[in-house]
Amino acid sequence: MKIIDAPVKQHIELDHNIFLIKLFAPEITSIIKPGQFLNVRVSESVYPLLRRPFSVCDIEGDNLYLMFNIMGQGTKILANKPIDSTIDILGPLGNGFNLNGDYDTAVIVAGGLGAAPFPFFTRSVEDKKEVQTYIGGKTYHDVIKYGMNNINVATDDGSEGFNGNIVQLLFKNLHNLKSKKVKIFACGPTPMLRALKTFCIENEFECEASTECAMACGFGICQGCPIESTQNPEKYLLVCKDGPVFNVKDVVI
Amino acid sequence: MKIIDAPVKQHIELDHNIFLIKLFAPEITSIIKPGQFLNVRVSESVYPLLRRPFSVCDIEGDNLYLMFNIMGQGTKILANKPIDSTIDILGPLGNGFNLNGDYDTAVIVAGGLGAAPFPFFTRSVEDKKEVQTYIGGKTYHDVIKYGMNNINVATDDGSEGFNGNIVQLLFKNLHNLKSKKVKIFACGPTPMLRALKTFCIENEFECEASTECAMACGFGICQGCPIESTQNPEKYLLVCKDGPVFNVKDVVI
Amino acid sequence: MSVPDLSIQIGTLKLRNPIMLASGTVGYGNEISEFTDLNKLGAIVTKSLSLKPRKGNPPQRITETPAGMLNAIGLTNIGVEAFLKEKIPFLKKFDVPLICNIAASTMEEYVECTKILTHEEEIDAFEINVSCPNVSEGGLIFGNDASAVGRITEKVRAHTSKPVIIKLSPNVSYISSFAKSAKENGADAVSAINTLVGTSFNIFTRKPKIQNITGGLSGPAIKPVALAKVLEISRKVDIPIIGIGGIMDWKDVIEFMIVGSSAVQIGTLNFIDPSAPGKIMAQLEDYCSKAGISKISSLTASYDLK
Amino acid sequence: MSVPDLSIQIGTLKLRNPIMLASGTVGYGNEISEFTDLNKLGAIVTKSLSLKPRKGNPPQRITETPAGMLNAIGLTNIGVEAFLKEKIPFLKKFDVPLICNIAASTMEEYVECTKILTHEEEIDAFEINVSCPNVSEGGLIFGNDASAVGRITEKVRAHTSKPVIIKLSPNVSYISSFAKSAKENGADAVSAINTLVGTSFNIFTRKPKIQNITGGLSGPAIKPVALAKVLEISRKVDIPIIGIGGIMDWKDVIEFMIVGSSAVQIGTLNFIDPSAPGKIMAQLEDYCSKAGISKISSLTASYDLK
Ligand SMILES: Cc1cc2nc3c(=O)[nH]c(=O)nc-3n(C[C@H](O)[C@H](O)[C@H](O)COP(=O)(O)OP(=O)(O)OC[C@H]3O[C@@H](n4cnc5c(N)ncnc54)[C@H](O)[C@@H]3O)c2cc1C
Ligand SMILES: Cc1cc2nc3c(=O)[nH]c(=O)nc-3n(C[C@H](O)[C@H](O)[C@H](O)COP(=O)(O)OP(=O)(O)OC[C@H]3O[C@@H](n4cnc5c(N)ncnc54)[C@H](O)[C@@H]3O)c2cc1C
Ligand SMILES: Cc1cc2nc3c(=O)[nH]c(=O)nc-3n(C[C@H](O)[C@H](O)[C@H](O)COP(=O)(O)O)c2cc1C
Ligand SMILES: Cc1cc2nc3c(=O)[nH]c(=O)nc-3n(C[C@H](O)[C@H](O)[C@H](O)COP(=O)(O)O)c2cc1C
Ligand code: FES
Ligand code: FES
Repeated sequence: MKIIDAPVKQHIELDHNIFLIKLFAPEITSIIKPGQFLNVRVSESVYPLLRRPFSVCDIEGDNLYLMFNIMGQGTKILANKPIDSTIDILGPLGNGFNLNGDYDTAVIVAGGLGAAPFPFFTRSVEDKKEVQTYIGGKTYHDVIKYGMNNINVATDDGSEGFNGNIVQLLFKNLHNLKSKKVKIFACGPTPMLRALKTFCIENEFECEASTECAMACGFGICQGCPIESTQNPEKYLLVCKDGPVFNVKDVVI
Repeated sequence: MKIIDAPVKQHIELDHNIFLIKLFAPEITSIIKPGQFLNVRVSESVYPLLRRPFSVCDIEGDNLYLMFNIMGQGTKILANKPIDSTIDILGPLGNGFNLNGDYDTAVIVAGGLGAAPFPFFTRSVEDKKEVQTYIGGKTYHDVIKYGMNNINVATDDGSEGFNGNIVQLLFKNLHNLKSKKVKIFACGPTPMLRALKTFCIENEFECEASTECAMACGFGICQGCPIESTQNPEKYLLVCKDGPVFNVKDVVI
Repeated sequence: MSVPDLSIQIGTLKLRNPIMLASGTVGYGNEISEFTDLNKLGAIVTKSLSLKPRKGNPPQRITETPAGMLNAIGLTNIGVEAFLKEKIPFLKKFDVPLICNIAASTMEEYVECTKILTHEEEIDAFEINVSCPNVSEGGLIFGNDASAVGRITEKVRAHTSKPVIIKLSPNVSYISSFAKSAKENGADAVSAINTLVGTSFNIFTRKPKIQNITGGLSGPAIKPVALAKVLEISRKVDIPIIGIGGIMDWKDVIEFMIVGSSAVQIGTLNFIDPSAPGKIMAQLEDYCSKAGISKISSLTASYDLK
Repeated sequence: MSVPDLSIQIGTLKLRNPIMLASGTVGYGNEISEFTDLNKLGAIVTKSLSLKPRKGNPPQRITETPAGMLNAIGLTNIGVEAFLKEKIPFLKKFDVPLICNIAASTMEEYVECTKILTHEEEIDAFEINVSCPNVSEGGLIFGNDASAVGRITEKVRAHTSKPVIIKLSPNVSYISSFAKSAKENGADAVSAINTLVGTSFNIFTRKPKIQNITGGLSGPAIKPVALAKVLEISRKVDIPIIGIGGIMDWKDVIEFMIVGSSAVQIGTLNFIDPSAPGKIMAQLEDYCSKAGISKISSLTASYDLK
């Protein structure tokens, strides 16, 4: 965990109001793992007051990328940071995905902006492993393919790819999936993760999911980000510290 | 009184961290008088929350200039507004200087940033009238001469011009002043205005001074900016509405 | 999409919409009428009036704080007589409910003011300020004592047939007991909240930034507190509530209605954007149309606490 | 220019400087030690401890507000026994005064916790939380009743010889009467303030943003209120005060000291910049040198109200 002032190198606007911001941050790129995140201080003033958590979307040498859309004041400021100005970032935070293990095919399941961590993830999977990517959205607007390969799309309105949700598409491809040794890596809205958890348990797939929660500190001191544990109902886990990536079996989604 | 979004046209940095910002505001330039001010919303967010009052420093066609130094968050934001972005300004506010009247020499007395309204003022004095300018500061750093003519300088440390305060310099030149029909127009720190008031009363000079006060609204609805009246001790005057320019005889400075 | 009904009924007081301008933040309406069409407003509340004119506190009266401001105006006002003579003629030109806010130092003064003002037909209702934090003899002493609030309500009630609204102080442990006391003594509604007591010092001079030492905190900083106070009253006492505190946009208005407000008042925002009340009314109408809310009053206390 | 003396004495508690880390905002010190050298701090206050572990409230527990945040953690903690076993060994590594904050639902629980913890020599003082707004059976019930605060103080006092600090609720009419009650019953100091009760609703779902419905408001938004509460205590009661609420920089620390604080606690700021406490200590030292303040304790209650 470090706090650094990272210079803004570039802004990239993808389709459908998705933004990438490129930051020079060698102290972070040298140690960060896919699925970990940063807590970003978008303003030096008291407004917005709290940092904003963002997954590291990709790294490229000493630079890292964050991917976001404009939700509120914080992301608006982020999108408008002048080139060469610096942004105070705190990280790397959380545990990240466990890329090791006994599988031959990494199946990415991303819903909407849940795509954010997967460019870095895709880049990090060992060459000898296959990557299959499932991307879901309400409509084709919400389908973000940046930095990913081997893509299957599902949209709720059928405007692109499979007509239905992403877990239904996985189910449709179940035979194919069962034919490999797959491990599923997911990030997206809670209802998607909930459906995916059921699917994985029923079909005995290993699955790690990156969860979300309102956060203040991002590193375990505020207790603001509890998630119910299946192992120990007496005690919450913390999304920021024990997660954000959990084996879906370990948490109540 | 109008509220308009005025595009930023130019930033000019004068010596010693004095800034000018040029705004396109024909609705204001067409009606504003020297000594009037604007209440400027430096941020669309809640921080800083209140508008900031600034005298109109000068006008040039459809554009106006504000002069300021960086005091706090508000002026910092102002100095960094991107060209072509707009700033929400409310004005013209207050009464301004009364340039009419029976005098042949307008004597400007400005202390520090009290210089702000006088470029516009100087430009507005009828041609047949003379303008003499007295500028005071702690050191030569604080002496702002922008847009003014016929200048006498006094500094407390003698680093430029007369060694002493500006009212002492006026006193030194009393003979010269008495030889004309002068009206004094002043703006500056309260201690200066207080000394000046005494000087003017003793020597029977007409004197209008622009006063300062913490303000919220700037146009009479908050009652935040009282100044003691000499005429009616039962009731305060309002700096924003009854002033900021007062005949020094009418107010307790 | 039909035009949504924005009207609000509080006792016998009928408002065109839930947007009122808060006491002390628009004087007597003159200046703000250049920016917001008073005829479109729900109501306008006057600066607090007292029996005699009050000069108010010496400067400095205001200072900014993070997302808020402190004020200690000290109830500067022209007094009820001058109000009737000098201000009512201007206000008569508008077709907007006029609520007279009364502040007093004694029980008798409240009654006296009410008696004088109640005859003026232009005045539609009274808001009784029992909660000004900035005058030593003034309201806050009453405002911190629920039985005193009850007695004031009872006395004022006895001297007017117009709606009586009690404006409550947030600087208490349980605001709902004050609302209860107001209700039991005949109030038609309560407004909540007045400002929170706060202060700010200049660290170099070690003097308070405002001359009165403490002042009243208003603006967005206090919105969460105001919402909690409104919710507390709404859950415990069956009386119409006028929600106040830190409203900056139409979303804040909706939020105040959801937690229990029948109407709202806009205060500090008037200083920042005096045209905001007009904009907010239009945005509320627009939102209600789009969200299919046919009567805005259905939002009042529509909270879902599950 | 000689090095200024930043040390502070509160009862028998000697602090290197006035900067403490506030309860609930640094857990038990582990994580923040990566950013701020604990050995340099005035003191560290633990998350509130209760007799038994507490799971705390379900999510969502926090939300941002203008210049502030609401939290309803619900006093999540590992309980006194686990604290002694699991957390003390880490804290022993540091040479920093350790203040144990205790929260309880009953008078007996306060006493029980004190009895268990007082034997641990690593613990230098107790801060008694009688003011948590986020647990139904918890502190706030006591915190709103001055005589209950007195009784708790008396009981805790009787079971420990270590300094006892009572942490007061701001959600009351007159905080000074609570400070007085604490003093009369043997407290060595009071801390002020805990969070203000607030809420925030999602206008589309009409549900509270935090599951507990209301939460505690902290951060710069509350600073003016906190300063006024400290000033009130300082003017009315002769007891050391630890000032808390919205501190963001060294200037805020000085301001809190001027209005009456002997020391201060940094809370929400730790979430935003966990390295800030260290920076602030250096800046305080620098300021004192430059301003010729040889003993920082001379700032306490140095207000000039003229
Ligand atoms: C571990 C983690 C990783 C994240 N990674 C990314 C990422 O890579 N890219 C990205 O775009 N976003 C990511 N998010 C979400 C991101 O933090 C929020 O979108 C961001 O804080 C919004 O800030 P804002 O100031 O623009 O909006 P705000 O003004 O804070 O909020 C605007 C609206 O968005 C809602 N909102 C705010 N935060 C969240 C949230 N965490 N989840 C759902 N709704 C929220 C608010 O309730 C509000 O309605 C991540 C969140 C977490 C916890
Ligand atoms: C009628 C009027 C006309 C003005 N014209 C000009 C002008 O032309 N140019 C200019 O630079 N300034 C002018 N001022 C002062 C200007 O409004 C303040 O400098 C500005 O508000 C500072 O804003 P800030 O956010 O940068 O500083 P803040 O963060 O608000 O304040 C920084 C520091 O400056 C002090 N301060 C703030 N406002 C004032 C004030 N009004 N007087 C003295 N100290 C203050 C604060 O106490 C604080 O210590 C005028 C003020 C008035 C009332
Ligand atoms: C400058 C100022 C003056 C005020 N004067 C009065 C007053 O005279 N009477 C009154 O009842 N409330 C007065 N108030 C309180 C407001 O009516 C309102 O209750 C409070 O400001 C909270 O709302 P806001 O956050 O929208 O400003 C005043 C507030 C401000 C800021
Ligand atoms: C997330 C959070 C958790 C807190 N938990 C506790 C607690 O367990 N016990 C306690 O006495 N105070 C607790 N507090 C209150 C703080 O110690 C402090 O009194 C308050 O936040 C005001 O200070 P600040 O504005 O600097 O944050 C908590 C505050 C926050 C923000
Ligand atoms: S965000 Fe603070 S503990 Fe997780
Ligand atoms: S600044 Fe509001 S009345 Fe003058």
